[in-house]
Amino acid sequence: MGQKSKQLASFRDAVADIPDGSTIAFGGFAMPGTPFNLIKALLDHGAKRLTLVANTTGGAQQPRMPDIGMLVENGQVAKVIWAFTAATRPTDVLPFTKYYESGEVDAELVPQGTLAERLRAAGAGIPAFYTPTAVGTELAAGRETRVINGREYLLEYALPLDYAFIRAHRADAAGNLRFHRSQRNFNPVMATAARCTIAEVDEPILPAGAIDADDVHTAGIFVHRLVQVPPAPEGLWPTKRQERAR
Amino acid sequence: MGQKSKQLASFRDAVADIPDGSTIAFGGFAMPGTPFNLIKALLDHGAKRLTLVANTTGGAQQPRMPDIGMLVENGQVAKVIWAFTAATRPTDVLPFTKYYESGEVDAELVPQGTLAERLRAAGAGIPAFYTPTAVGTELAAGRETRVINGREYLLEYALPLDYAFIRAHRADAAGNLRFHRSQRNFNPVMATAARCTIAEVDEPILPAGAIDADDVHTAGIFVHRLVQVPPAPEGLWPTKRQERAR
Amino acid sequence: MSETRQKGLARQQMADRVALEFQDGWIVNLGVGIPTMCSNTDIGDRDITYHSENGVIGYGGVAAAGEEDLNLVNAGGQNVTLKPGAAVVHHADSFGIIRGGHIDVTVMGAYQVSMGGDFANWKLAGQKGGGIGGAMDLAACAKRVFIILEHVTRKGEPRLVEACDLPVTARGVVKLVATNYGLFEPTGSGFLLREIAPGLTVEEIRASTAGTLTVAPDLRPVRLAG
Amino acid sequence: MSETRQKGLARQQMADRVALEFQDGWIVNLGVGIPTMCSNTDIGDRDITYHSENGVIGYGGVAAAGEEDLNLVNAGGQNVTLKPGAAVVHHADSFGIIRGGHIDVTVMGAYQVSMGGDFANWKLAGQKGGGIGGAMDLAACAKRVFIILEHVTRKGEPRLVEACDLPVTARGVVKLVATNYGLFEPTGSGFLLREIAPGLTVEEIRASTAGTLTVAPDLRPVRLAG
Repeated sequence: MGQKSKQLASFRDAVADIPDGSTIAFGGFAMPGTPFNLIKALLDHGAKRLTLVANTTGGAQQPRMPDIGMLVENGQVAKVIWAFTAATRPTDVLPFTKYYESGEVDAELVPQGTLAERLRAAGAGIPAFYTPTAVGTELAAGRETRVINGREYLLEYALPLDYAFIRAHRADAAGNLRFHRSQRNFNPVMATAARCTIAEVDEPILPAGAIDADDVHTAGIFVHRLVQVPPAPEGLWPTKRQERAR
Repeated sequence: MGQKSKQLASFRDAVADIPDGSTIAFGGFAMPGTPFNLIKALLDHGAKRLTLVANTTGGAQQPRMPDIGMLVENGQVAKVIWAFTAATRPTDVLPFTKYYESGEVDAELVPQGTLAERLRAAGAGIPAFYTPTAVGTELAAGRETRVINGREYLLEYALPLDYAFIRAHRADAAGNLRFHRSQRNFNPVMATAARCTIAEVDEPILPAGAIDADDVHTAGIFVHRLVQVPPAPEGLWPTKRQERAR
Repeated sequence: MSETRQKGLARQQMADRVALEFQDGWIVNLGVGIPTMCSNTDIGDRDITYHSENGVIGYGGVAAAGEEDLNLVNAGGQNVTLKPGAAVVHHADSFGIIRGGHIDVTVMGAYQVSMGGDFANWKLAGQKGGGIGGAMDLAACAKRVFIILEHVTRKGEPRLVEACDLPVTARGVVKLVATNYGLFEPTGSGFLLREIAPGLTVEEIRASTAGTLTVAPDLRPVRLAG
Repeated sequence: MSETRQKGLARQQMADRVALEFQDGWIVNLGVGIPTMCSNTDIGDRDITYHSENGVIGYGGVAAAGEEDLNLVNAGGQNVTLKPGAAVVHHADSFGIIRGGHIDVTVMGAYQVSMGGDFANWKLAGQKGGGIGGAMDLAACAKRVFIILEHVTRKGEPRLVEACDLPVTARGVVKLVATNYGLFEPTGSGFLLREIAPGLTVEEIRASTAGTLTVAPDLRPVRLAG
């Protein structure tokens, strides 16, 4: 293993073959772990009728990094599967909202833990599972539930992906990844659920074996393409949290 | 967090309060990660009517390390939940077999991946899930199945534990653990499923924070008691694989 | 949440009161907004582990300016620090911790809390979509749910209600409610007022509460220090 | 497995033949016994990742005497080495890899294989209990299942059968079977003999096979080198 490097030369190359209609997940929770550079490349690439799986859209804050809300605004998106389809602060209006309200884009709202577990299930060959989350709420209306040991649970299905776009801190040529701090978030989970995982990486790609087997966060078998993020301004990097423009 | 060390002075102290009738899981896959010292302490402690959850019993090989088959032979066990209730080599007869055949001990045979997933489910609050494993076999006879996207799956339930006995390589006082190589196996999974996880540790217990947050394999919130394994012969350590006594 | 000057407790005081409930050894998840302020409260040498949805177990205070790690945030997106003994896990494992019942308490904001312990915090009336985030998982699965909210809306309408008219986040889970008016327990048939904020009267509170209000026999002023 | 001298291929040769099927980039899981020997075969510069149930991804050969890491074993309990790029995961993640369909092929031993691609390898007739281990997960979930077994039992009874009379491990999954007599494919209605071992005749094989035997139009000797 690891005889051939998974490193590609550019973000453009990494997304070049993505067809219209793909289901693509994007890692990241706030700034850390968000694949800004791959999002930018996908904006340039122009694939259409996409389904976007992520925690949230971003976009209420200014100035804006390339975020998946821009894919919506760019007319590339048919549907989103997110834990937030509105901002946490009801006074913030997301750029996404008008596309959703007009019916141009469809949305499935999924509790964050259920989203993570549905992705994990897809990667781990579990087609469906029961969870206590959302029982008794509007999200459970008309859906199948089951009482187990006296408690009511909701049936949830795996969420398989065509592509996962993720960001890591360090990688070796075999695709083994490490994340720094809360950069980890959804990234390792999405990597297992995708037919093709593309990682943008903070540091230069190391030779296979340079990350000790005990120190790997995501095994290389889940990672298909690697691109190193160039220094700013060419490459996009997390910045300090911006004050909200009110 | 981590102001109070979870370290105890002895294996005897670590198992002293275990009541009769407990469900206890034991990490380990072959030698690596097997909590030999905790098994020995439990043999001395004498708790009865136990349910033992593990990959297998061990015991066909000579000379023998303390293994959970000895708990059976010591009359401490009511039931086992294992992926092997017979040896892989049909000519090997396990010490366990005669207790099982006589009806003195009950057994539930569970495929290894289903066992791992049932433990993971217990730790992660998933009461039940579907799996393709064992569909169409004797193990699925009379049990609930469900067709999802055209494939048949078997319903499996979470397997919660009272105690997990595990072995780790390194620990800090807050209970964060690292495992060395295939010592990891079932240990992190069992730790999440137990009300009380007790870890025997190869190296001296480090101060809280000595293991970087990105390098932790099992978070300290899952680990309740730590005991350092003393040097041999007082402490029990993996030995080279013994040739089978044929 | 409104910055308008409200009667009774200030925002940090509501957080302080709730933080006093945290017991030694607890694993605590703090929601965005006022709940985050619970970690500012001095509760002596009690050993509390703060967990964040993104997989950070054992975070500490907000990082000093210039010392931020831009890859380390809490659930509110603030650049925080780590305490000794911290660990990081991925999102599925982080919600495994939540769903598995390993969180001793979650403290959240809400729009409404009902007498039966339902609460609503993810969707406003008439809104398309909503912001659930990790709230439904935490609400359904944490051992305890504590809510902090302003006692009335900006328009003066009660937030403690007989039954939520907004879409609920979870049903029958709220154990304790701190508002700027006092400390309450949903009892199923009403709200039990246990502690009252300075400057408020029981009658004022009753008038601003939509459900049945009962008063604890040992009603006392809101406790603000351990 | 028997050490008795059998007709046709030796144990390592059966493993060699199966190993030739491995394609560049595959993730391969090898069962205990003869299947383990597949990793000894020289298949050129094809990049194969060996996965073991206990969570080792990318293990290499057996460690030299005196250089064993006693905490590093493969599924058979042998002290192995790691190749560059190896990674270790825990058991739930390891079987997530298996169940999730990330294993390109699993190679296992068996007592019986049927014409429909069922196989049996965990329980003997009349036995109480059995040794399933990871076999049912691998059998149900790997992209391909290859089986290596002696063509007949020690008593001379066929192991390629119309239908398994032993309890099956999985149904309809076996794609390829290597025995000491040759290379076979279960077709549903029979076994297709694709390659024949030196010293064997089709008639001898037919006599030792309980199901229907068909012969590939391009039948050739068992290939043993890439």
